[in-house]
Amino acid sequence: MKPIDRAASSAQPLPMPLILLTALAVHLPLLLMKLPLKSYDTNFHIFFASHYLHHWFNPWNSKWYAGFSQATYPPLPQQWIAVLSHVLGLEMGYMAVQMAAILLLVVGVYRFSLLWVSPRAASFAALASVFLGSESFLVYSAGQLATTSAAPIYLNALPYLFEWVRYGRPRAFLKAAILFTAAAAAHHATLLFGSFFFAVPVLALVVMDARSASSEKSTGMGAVAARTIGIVVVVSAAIALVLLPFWIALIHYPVTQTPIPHASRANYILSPQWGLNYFVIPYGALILAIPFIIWRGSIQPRLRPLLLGFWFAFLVGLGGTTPVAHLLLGRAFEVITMERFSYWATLLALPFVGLLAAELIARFRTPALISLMVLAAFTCGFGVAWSTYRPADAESFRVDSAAAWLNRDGHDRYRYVTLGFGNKISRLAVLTDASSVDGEWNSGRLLPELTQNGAGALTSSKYFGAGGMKALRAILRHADHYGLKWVLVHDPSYDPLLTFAGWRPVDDLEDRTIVIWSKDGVPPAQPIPSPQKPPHWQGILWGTLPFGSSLLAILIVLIPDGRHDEEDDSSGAVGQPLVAGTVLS
Amino acid sequence: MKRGALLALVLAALTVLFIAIGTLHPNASARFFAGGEGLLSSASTPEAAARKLGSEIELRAWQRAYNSLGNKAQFTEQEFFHDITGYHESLRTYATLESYEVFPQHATASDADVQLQLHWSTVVGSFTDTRNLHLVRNGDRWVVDWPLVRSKVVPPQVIAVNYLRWDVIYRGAGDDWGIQDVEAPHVRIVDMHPVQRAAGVVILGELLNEDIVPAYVSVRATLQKKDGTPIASEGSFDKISHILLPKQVTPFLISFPNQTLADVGSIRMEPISALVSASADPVIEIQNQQLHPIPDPALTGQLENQSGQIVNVAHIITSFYNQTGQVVWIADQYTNRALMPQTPVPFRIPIPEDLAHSISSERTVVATYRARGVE
Amino acid sequence: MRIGWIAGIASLAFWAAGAAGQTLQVPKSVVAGAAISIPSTGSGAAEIYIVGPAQVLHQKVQLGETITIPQGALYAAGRYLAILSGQSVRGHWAFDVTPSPDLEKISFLARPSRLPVGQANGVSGTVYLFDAYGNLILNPVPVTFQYAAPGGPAQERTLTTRDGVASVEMNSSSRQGNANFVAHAGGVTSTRVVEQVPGDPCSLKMTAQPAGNQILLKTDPVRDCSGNAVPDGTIVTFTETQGDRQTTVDVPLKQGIAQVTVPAEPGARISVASGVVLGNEIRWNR
Amino acid sequence: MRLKLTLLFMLTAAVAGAQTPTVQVAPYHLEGSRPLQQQTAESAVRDYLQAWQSLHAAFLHNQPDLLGRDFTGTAQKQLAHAIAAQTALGLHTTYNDQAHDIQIVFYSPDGLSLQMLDTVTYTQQVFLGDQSIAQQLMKARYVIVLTPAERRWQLRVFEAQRP
Repeated sequence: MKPIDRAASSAQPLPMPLILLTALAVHLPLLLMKLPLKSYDTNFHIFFASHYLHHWFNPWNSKWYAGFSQATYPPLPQQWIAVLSHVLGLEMGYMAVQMAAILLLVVGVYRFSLLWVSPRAASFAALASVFLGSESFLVYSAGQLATTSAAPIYLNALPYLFEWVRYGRPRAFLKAAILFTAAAAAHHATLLFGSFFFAVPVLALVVMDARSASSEKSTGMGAVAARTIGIVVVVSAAIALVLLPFWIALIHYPVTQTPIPHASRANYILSPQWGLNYFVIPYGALILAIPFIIWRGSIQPRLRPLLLGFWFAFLVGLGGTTPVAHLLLGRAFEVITMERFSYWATLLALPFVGLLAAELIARFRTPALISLMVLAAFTCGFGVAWSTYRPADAESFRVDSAAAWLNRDGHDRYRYVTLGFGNKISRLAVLTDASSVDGEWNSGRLLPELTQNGAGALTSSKYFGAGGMKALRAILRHADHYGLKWVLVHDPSYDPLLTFAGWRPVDDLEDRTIVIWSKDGVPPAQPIPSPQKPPHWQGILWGTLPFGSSLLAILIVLIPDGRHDEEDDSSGAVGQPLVAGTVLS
Repeated sequence: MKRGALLALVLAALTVLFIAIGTLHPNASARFFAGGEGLLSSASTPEAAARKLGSEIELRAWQRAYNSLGNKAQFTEQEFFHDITGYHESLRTYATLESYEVFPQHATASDADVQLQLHWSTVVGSFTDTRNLHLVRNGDRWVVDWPLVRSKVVPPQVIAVNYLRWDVIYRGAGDDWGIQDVEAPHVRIVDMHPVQRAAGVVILGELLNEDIVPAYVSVRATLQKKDGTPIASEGSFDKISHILLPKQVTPFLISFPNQTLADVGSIRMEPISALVSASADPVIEIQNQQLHPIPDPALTGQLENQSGQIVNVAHIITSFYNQTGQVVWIADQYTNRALMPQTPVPFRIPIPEDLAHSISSERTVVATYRARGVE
Repeated sequence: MRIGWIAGIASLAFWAAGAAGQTLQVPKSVVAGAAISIPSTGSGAAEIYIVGPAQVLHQKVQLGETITIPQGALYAAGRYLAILSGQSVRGHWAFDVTPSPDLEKISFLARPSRLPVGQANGVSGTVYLFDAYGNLILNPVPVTFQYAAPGGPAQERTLTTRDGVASVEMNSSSRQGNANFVAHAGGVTSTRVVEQVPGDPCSLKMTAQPAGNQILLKTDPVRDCSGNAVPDGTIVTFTETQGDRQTTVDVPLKQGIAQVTVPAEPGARISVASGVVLGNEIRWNR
Repeated sequence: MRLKLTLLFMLTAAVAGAQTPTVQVAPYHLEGSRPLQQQTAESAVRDYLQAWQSLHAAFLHNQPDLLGRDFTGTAQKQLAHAIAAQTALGLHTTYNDQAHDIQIVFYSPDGLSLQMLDTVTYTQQVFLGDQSIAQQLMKARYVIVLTPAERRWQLRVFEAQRP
């Protein structure tokens, strides 16, 4: 073994507390500043949480789409926000859950990386996760709390999966199953796609590890297959039960929307502005490591499964830049968004990054350390600051006065819709009791006027071209049916439509930047009967099992891993001689 | 080691290959966000040049579009921009280009004529802007000469506006029973005629404001079965002129998609009126109204704004009558350019072919919209 | 469930018997807002509930003494149950609260608030009489209606309410202006202002003069059939027809006349109308 | 004798409570200039009878907002005030209407008010907590004034007197 590797493998890993403190140092101030409130989806999650706060066992929410079921979205992070909001309030409750997810990611990346690389490299990978561009992008620009909280839970489950399938330890089976279930309760898409990008490489690693191990420690392929099938069956059953109302809603009301354009499906070369937004910012300096990842992952057999997992996630994450995403996902390509695949790709790349960092520092000492820290800082910095350069909403304005207006003089006896509010409709929905026919959760809506036209939220109708305007006109035409009397307008370009459709301005707020239009003769809003309204028993299930799975996950993970662990660390890497290639040519 | 290196090369090559395929043959989403054209489009033929100009307009890449024009010396980029998006705030200002079509008209080796149809989507509906482009060959590329439509300059003048304006002091939110009140304006449906069309039942009618105060009006209709149970309820939405001055009449059209007149026993009409602040200005003269027969039946004419204020959007609604004076159809059109004072703006309202022969006269009204903050 | 029934019947029986020795002499009916005295027999502390859809009261009482409900406590007219409830005593008695005869408020609905001149029975007045507590006074009460309008004699009618309501219809006079419509009963007066507005234009006449390459159209002062000037802002529609082409314009009256210029078309026919009233027609031969 | 009557009354009340009331509407002969359309009369009577159901639910569950649809003006204020008072006392009351004898006696020329007289037979039962403290079969002559709202008639005056 060459001197470099001996040094690299024998040096101590960074202490986990140091890495967690680094995460706190970087992200705690940003979260205390409530930076995510400027993101796309944060207020959406806070809105769902505010419903759970008041109706824990009733997922039917009448504030959007004249009534929709929140059982169409896995509830775990939002339920935790609701619980913490009793002490911290909704917004700080959100920040607390996000902080926990960031810390959990550090642990998850470390434990997942141990499967592939040395503890020291794994610790560098965990440190890198603090500065990951895609993590900062999803936390501070996209506000995708579900994705950023499901991934850490999932990563923490994978080592137990390895341990169960490789060594057949029942305790590992139990931990893996519960953690996978909790991950699904946080975000079902992470589990569905994560199985392909994360779990398959881990299982491949088990097969490779089993074959190359000495005779007494090897495991027959039959046992590997049986254990794999076993845990897949158990986890599938658990997820089916824990998210039963979700699957029932999905089966009865499959998402049959007309596809809505999303920039993450653009070609990042033909549309460079989206390439910057969905590739350069999320990957950041990691782009420089891609050649190393491909080379080292190829020449080192043990890392090949991880490399292939990264490669597929990388290609799908490129959206419309390659035909791969469209081929693999089919019709789903037009429904889901691609930035989460880039996120998963960067997580899969972290073990390689840790390995590269360890070898560079071992070889070049301080210069390497300084360069790596500068690259990490810029990557994290741009990810965090991106919401300033490309804000979710071109304008920042307050909706509190609009909510106060709706809450007084019986205005909330009627329904309302906003125009030009962007994603502030979530915050408005938190602050008012009035019901709207609009919303930001396209998969949960059933109003025919919205589902038949390829448009997102009505408040941004004009950005969806003719389809968007058709949806808006259809809803305004049926205003009487929905008791839709108020239109809160922040974008005067819609005024001609309202004028000719029979609305009249009746009030204005925020120095005339918000004008409230009203229509005469609209009867008070009545509940719109919907077959999607979940029965009471589903509400009970929804309020107990998902949250319960997370409590169970916390308890289970606290149980020590048992006697076997001292003999052979679950990461087979330590014993494995590292084939030193030329680190950086 | 060799197998690893091979794997690395294969993965790298595949990555580059996929990116190349995805960029040269972008899928629908990629094309949508890239402005509808891949890198392949070039101005090698008249149609390709016109299509390239269309996609640059769609992307609102005004400088790139202007720089590609052959006759750009005759006008500035600002004039080119305003010719497309309107010189004053109008429906064009916020319109988005939904799609465009290119129709070759005539071509020789050195020049060609192509018709470019730009289909715009606005908040009140769509409109098509047709431009007949003349193209000239310049080496291996074709260059477009843009047919600029200049806006007529209104001579500087002072126009006295002293028409009436009404303002209303509304009752408070308290109980209104048995106290002094000013009730809603008295309006009356003077004509109502349900017809069966392919798309469903349509109710045609006219509403008079017989009061001495301006009225906000709309009409709601409920189709009822023979036993009185309601079948469907719809409103006039934007197929009516909502503000009526005293003694003014508006047509209204209420459509009931997918309904059949045979199922209808009775129709309950609900005219809704409310007191509103209104101004008796602007006065719009509808000149040179002419009915055109088949094969392309339509009503044409031009609007002239007789007041001193700019009208940002005008909505033209026409009642078509048969020989006996009964209303047989109602159609409408929005002007996509602002109405400047004393500047005629043409309009054209298509008429359904199956009704064209039965139409003998018409009556047109105009509703107007002036942008917020313009007093 | 069966045990619950039996227990219920048993306690009922006991209750009915226990009440025989202790009782209240509740009056058949009382006037709204008046103080009420209810003699009672028996002894010991108890509670009295007075329950009706319009009001609910409660008071602790000492049996054997006269129970007094203070003035103004029970004011809503209607049917009530007086319920006595105590340790070993319970009973209930039905009684009525009738409206106070003193008229306090008139709800006077005068419609419409605007009507054209010269309308027979054009104005309707409906009054509902209430006492100080908002109870409808059901006894017959004489009500006098007076309608004084410009250009016409004052009209006066006296009617008697039935079940608290009376209604009348008056004619609008021939001249536009504000009319005072008064309802008077039991020392209480309520006045409404009714605006008499001009009727449809009567004779609509226009003139046409050349104005460059245009025609200046101008109406005479527009008046209704009673000579009232039709209000400014009323729409007058000019229509110029030349062959199969037509020009129309809706012009609001300004200081009583409508004026507009239209393109000069030789041989054109020009007509004028306002609402459902047609004016004269001019053939332009210049 | 009173005991038997009360027992009989309880049974009938329990049974009757589940049934819809018998309704008689006398033919109306109105003097006013405005003719009362048959459809208008039917909707006014229907809305009035539904008002009794809302009244029953509101007083049973002590929920004044259940009155919002059917009552307005003085009547709504009085009834809501009564519900608040009985809630504070720990009472709740049921008004089970069994029979209506309705007569429309007035329809204003402007169509904005309509008066009915209704001789109602109903059971009033008062509960203190869960215990019934009084139950009485009542007969009253109600004077009702209805005024039109957006989609239905609402009761503005709802005053009882001895039949």
